[in-house]
Amino acid sequence: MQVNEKKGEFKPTIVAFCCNWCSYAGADLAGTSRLSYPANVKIIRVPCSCRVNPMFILRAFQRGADGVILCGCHPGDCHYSTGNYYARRRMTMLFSMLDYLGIDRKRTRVEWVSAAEGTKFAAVMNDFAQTITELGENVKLGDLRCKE
Amino acid sequence: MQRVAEMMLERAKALLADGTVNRVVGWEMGEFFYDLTPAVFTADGLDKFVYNGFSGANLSKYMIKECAKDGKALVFLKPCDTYSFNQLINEHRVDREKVYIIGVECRGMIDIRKIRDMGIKGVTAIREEGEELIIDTIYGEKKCARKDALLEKCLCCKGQEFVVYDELLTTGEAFTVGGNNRFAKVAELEAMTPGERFAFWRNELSKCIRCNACRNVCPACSCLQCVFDNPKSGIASKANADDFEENMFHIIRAFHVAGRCTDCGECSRVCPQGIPLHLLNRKFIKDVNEFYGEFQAGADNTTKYPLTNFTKEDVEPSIVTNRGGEN
Amino acid sequence: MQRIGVFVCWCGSNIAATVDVAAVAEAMKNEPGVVYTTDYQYMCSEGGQSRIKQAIKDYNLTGIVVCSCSPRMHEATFRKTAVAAGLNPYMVEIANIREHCSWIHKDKEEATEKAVILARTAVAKLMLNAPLTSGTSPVIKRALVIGGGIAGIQTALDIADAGYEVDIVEKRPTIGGRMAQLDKTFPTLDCAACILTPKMVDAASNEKITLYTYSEVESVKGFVGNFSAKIRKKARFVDATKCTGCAVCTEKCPSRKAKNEFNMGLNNRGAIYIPFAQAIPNVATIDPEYCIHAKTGKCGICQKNCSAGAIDFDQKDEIIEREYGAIVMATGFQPIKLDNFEEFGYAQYPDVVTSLEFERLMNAAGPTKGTLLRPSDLSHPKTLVFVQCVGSRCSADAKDGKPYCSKICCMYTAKHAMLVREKYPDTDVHVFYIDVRTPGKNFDEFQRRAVEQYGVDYIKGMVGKVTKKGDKLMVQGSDLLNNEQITIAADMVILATAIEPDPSAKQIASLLTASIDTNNWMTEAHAKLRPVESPTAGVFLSGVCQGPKDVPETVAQASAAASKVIGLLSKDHMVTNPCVAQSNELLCNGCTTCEKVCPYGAIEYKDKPIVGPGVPRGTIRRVAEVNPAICQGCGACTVACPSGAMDLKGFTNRQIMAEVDAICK
Amino acid sequence: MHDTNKDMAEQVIRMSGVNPRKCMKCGKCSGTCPAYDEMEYHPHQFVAMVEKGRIEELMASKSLYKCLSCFACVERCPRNVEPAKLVEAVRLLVIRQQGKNYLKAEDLPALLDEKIPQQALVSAMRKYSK
Amino acid sequence: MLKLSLNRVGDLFAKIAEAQALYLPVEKAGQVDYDKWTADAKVSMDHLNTAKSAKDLFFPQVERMVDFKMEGKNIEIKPHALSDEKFVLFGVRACDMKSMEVLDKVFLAEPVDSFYAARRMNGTVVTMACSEPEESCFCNVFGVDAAEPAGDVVTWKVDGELYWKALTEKGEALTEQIKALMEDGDEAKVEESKAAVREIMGKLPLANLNLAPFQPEKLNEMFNSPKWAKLSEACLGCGTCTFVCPTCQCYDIRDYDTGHGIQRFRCWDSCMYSDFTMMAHGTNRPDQMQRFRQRFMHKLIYFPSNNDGMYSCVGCGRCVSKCPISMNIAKVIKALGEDKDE
Repeated sequence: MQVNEKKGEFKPTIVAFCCNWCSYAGADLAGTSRLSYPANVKIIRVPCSCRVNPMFILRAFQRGADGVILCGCHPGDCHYSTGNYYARRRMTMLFSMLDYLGIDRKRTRVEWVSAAEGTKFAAVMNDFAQTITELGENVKLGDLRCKE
Repeated sequence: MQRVAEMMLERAKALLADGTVNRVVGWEMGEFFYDLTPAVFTADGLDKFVYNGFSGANLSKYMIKECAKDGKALVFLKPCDTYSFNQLINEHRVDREKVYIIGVECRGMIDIRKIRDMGIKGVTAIREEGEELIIDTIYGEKKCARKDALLEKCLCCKGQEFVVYDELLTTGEAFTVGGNNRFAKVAELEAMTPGERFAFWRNELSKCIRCNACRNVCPACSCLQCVFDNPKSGIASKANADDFEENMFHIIRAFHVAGRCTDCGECSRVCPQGIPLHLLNRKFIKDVNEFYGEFQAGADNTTKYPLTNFTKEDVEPSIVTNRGGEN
Repeated sequence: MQRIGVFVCWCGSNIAATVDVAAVAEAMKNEPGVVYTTDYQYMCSEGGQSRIKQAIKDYNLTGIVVCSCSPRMHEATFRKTAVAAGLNPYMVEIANIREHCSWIHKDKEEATEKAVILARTAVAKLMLNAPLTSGTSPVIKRALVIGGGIAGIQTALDIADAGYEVDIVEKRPTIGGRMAQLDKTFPTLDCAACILTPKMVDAASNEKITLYTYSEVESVKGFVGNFSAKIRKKARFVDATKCTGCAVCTEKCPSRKAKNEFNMGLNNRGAIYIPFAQAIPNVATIDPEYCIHAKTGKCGICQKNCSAGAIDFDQKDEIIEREYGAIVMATGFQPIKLDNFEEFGYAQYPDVVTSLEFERLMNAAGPTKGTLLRPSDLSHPKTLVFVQCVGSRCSADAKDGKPYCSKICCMYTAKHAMLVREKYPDTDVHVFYIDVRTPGKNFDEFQRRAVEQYGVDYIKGMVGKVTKKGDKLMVQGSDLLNNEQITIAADMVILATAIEPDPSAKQIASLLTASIDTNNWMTEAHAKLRPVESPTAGVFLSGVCQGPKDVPETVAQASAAASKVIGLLSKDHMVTNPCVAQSNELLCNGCTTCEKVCPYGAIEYKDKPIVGPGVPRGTIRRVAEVNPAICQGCGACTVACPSGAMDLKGFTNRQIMAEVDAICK
Repeated sequence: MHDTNKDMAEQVIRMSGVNPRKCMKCGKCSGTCPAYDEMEYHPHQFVAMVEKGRIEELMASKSLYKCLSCFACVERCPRNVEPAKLVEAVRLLVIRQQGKNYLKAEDLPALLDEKIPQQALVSAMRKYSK
Repeated sequence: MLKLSLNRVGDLFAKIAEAQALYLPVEKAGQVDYDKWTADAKVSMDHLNTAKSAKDLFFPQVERMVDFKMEGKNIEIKPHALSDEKFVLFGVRACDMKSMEVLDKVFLAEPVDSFYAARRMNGTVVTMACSEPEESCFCNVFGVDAAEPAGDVVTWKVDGELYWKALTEKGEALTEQIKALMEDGDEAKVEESKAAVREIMGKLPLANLNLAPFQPEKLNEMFNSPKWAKLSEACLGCGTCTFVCPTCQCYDIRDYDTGHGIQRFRCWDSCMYSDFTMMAHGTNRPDQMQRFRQRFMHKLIYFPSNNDGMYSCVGCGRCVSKCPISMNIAKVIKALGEDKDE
């Protein structure tokens, strides 16, 4: 979380995991098309959405992320055939567990973004950033030590 | 139960005598009536062998260690324990050939904590008389209904089916155990507001002392070295330094056993802080059942576990994030 | 400790206009491990690259971070630069400050702040990078084609033309496959045998091609470039080197009970037989199930009549073991069984036939020598009813039939109707159809010709039932356009039967750990971009085994598969992607969870001696081993592994967490 | 589509458990129907009309009672659409609307013909009363 | 001796909490543990032993020791301040009070553990005599009198009254703070209750555990006993016994990278853990039998050898009731104390 002193408004920290073949390329296309989305979205490139361990998502929240989004190829289009199907199950289960623990369920999201969907990528990031900004700072799943 | 216990002892002696097995894994009598310890017996130690309402411990996980030894071991498994054993077979953690399994009838196991929670102190002996427990204490004799003192896992008994065994010891008498809906409490939590759920779990998980009893007793937690113990994993931690680590440990643990947990209930049974850890595992089981179809880990040796499987039509994670109600 | 250099690119004004590149370079000076930072107009230019190379040498850098455009653009460029300066190519990380930063943000302060974080993230990851070396594995320059139909033949011919050895394994006694059974081919109506048999001869005579007919693949081990297969060459009880194919034995054989498979069982053949006149190899085969000698030890008529002395009752199955660099599946198809569609009366009435049977009835080499006679009484049928979509396009939960469109039926039905009308103008030909699907070059024109020129009666509707009345087949169906139910008294009914993968495909796919879909069609590595490759590296798909196709499509795909094989075999070594999964044997508990999610079958479990701190001497454990030649580096296994034993090189757990930490700092 | 018709269509779909959208309009149901010639609306039209929401027309049509409930269409439909179940559902709708069965058990003796086989009686009851 | 009606303990707690923090047994999610008193805390006056022991207040599970702050490439070392919270710990039982003697031997001996010393100095302990011992209690075996605990103040709960007696200067000071709420109490009633409790203590099933064989000179014999193998066979290697034990005092020191710097903290460790005292070469106790043996040898032989015969077990019985496999020190004492190997 960074509070922009100048403007005094809440600027959430958002981590976006993007698979190399579709979503990262989709993000590139958003860039090439000059489609803007908030600067507090930072992308981590992973080979496939199935590389994303629930541990990474918890880690992001621990370190102060306010929202985490995972983007992969559309189901059926995975570069590795089946990776996003596993990712889909894993994330569904993880998100459900976080919700069960009473942690804001809208702080996590999965979106399928193809390499051709630059527009979708930007729209998704804008929407997600908006949602997280409205939710405010992540307090339920952070590590106080990292905020000192 | 007494009759089954006698039959068990007889079979153990016979199998040791004829050389089928060279040791017996069972429960050993303790200082009091209720403090049984899992133990490995040879012929001359069998006088301490006992099977009664406090033989709750699931002996399946011990078989990992036993399979590394020479010769064949006899193990007594209750119906629900056989699911754990089967799952261990699926994960290649035990060698079926080195274990002789006798499935034993179980009428539900007693939770000494529940008896204490009734305010009964100084328990020195407990007798089962039909559906009633007669409890001797330092402060005189007390009574309670057997069903009020059953372990949580027994209230939601999986039934009397054994999914893996070499032979069975049952009395053939009809009886019923459990019958509670195991997802009732999960559903109750789901129906709460996120704020209430958060408060509930903070209250529970903040009690955690990270003694690792839940993990070490869990038949699904059979890693050689747990990620939380491995300094190279990047997430090692020995104590819960703050709220986050309390959550983290239990979320990751539940996730690692998701789809593999047979719901044997050992985690909650052993927790010294009385945290209802089974409610985390059951949430995953309930989700799996609802999202991907009914699944019981350990029920067979062929079905892929839910998290190593998929269908093209699986639900999207948005089924969670778009749930109604307040966030 | 790493010595990291950070190179911030302006990309002209593409980055520099929005990001304060100097400030980014300055900020990076404070990052742990960073010993040198600079910025330059175009890092990818020769000037930029030589600066990088110089800095690597001057500052003894162990790794570099380039803050520039997307790694999808220039990662390869900068890796080469690093190599040229003596660094390992995997000691390069790219911070994407163009597509993911300067191009999408307007506020310079904001964009600069983000660029700093992205650079810091790349540094944090690089701190944990380790040099990676691409493995190599030798490529065995020989291909195996499973299936000797037109697909297999074409693939083999193309591979052989490129100069590589190819083996074709065909389970039947001859190559030729389904196409050999066809009479004419649409839309040109040239005779199938005329265009196929020369190819069969080519295949047989090509010195690079070895045919194993009457043979089956029994087991396959290994991986791309390095397969090893066991082929069972079944005993023919005929010495193929001696047999001249004179066919005297096939006529003398007293056993006449065996159904003639080539004629779809419409007539019988001898126990010793040659499937058809142009069979390759043109060698007789004894079917031990019907051979009187094999059953009783008596008879031996064929032996007595064989002037070449080729009959060898003592012949045994032979196992051939060979190594291959690539394997092509060309297992083809068969028509589905129609026994459960009792409404069409296929099992009851001999005059209700499948289209493939009809091909044989029309064929000059068929049981009726090309005169169309109906099977029941060998009379000339006057009224013929064709029914399309029999067993195709059924709902997935239907008890019988297939959910897909079999693709070829519309066209061959039009062909049949047209041929009948042309040969026998006195016939009435009706076709019941749901839709007529004719996408393909000259296809629709062809079907229109059947209607307009040959007067074939196309009825929009489906047949409800076929019953028998006297010697007529009463075909009751709906005519939806006229909104009436009609009954046609027909002499013959021809069912355009759905096709399904040859049953051997499923078993062979599992030998190859290649995946199949719910209908047992082979799955492609990518439905659009890699349609002739299976997800299992080194296994390629040719022809109908991948999905319904007509002849030209099959041939096209066969050649495509061949070109993929040639591409593979032209390499002496396979360079393997070093960013592959790796299992830490000290941590692996052998649970096999990773194996279950690996889409490539790259993980094997092996008993291995384990040496490490705290591990008793002589410990042997069953642990996961990743074959780096097969692994594609998706990482599915790393998440499935609960003990953290499985990690992905280049994208390790620690690296990704370091990135997370750097972003959230 | 008229709203009441739409509601009714949904009701028919719910009651029958049939999804008319699965129909690929091959006409096999009508091709197999033994009562085809007696009908104003044929089985395939039934499916199409439910899909389009033309329930009132179906309810008014005598076709409803020409269907023998032989279930040949259900048996043979390649898409598992089960047209006969739609017919049954529409009949039920009619019964609910008029508040009584088309045929009551009490009426039977008067209509009884000795030559009617038992099976036909049972089938008639299934058709005309719910 | 002072007394106060048990109905009014709320006032007493409020009064104490005015001047300093008050920790006492509080029920949370069905479990009673020491926690900070608040007006709406569910104080448990009847619970015999808290799940975790009183040591937590002086030797918490996690204690921050030093911070390393990183500015650019500079590192600044900032020792973490010692706790200066003045507090009263109320409701400590005799066994837990005894455990502080054990801990003092470890932490207050030179070199003094400043974190522990600070908390000890800042804390005033109000003990409470037991009235209804459990079957798992065996404090008497270690010379503890459940009816007459030590502490800065000792209290008894008799017939609806809380009896209060200061034992130390700290105790006197605390008594001054709350004196206004109290009236004079009758010693005789307390004596009566003490006698009753002592009688029960003598009759408890574990009252007659024999410690005689556990002498320093028996070290080798005990260490080499073949019985350890059997006793430790089912041990899960969890840390339950050590973490609920009032005398276990081993800790590990760990660093946590917050992204801005390092926090060095110590946290409880357990000799039952496979990575306990993991050295560069590996662990020095590779199997569970050795780890198990260490724990009991330490409590019954090594510690008394170095501390004038003081055992580092106080018989609180927590391990007896909490061990997941019901293996505990009482069983060990019995098994090893027997004359012959079975």
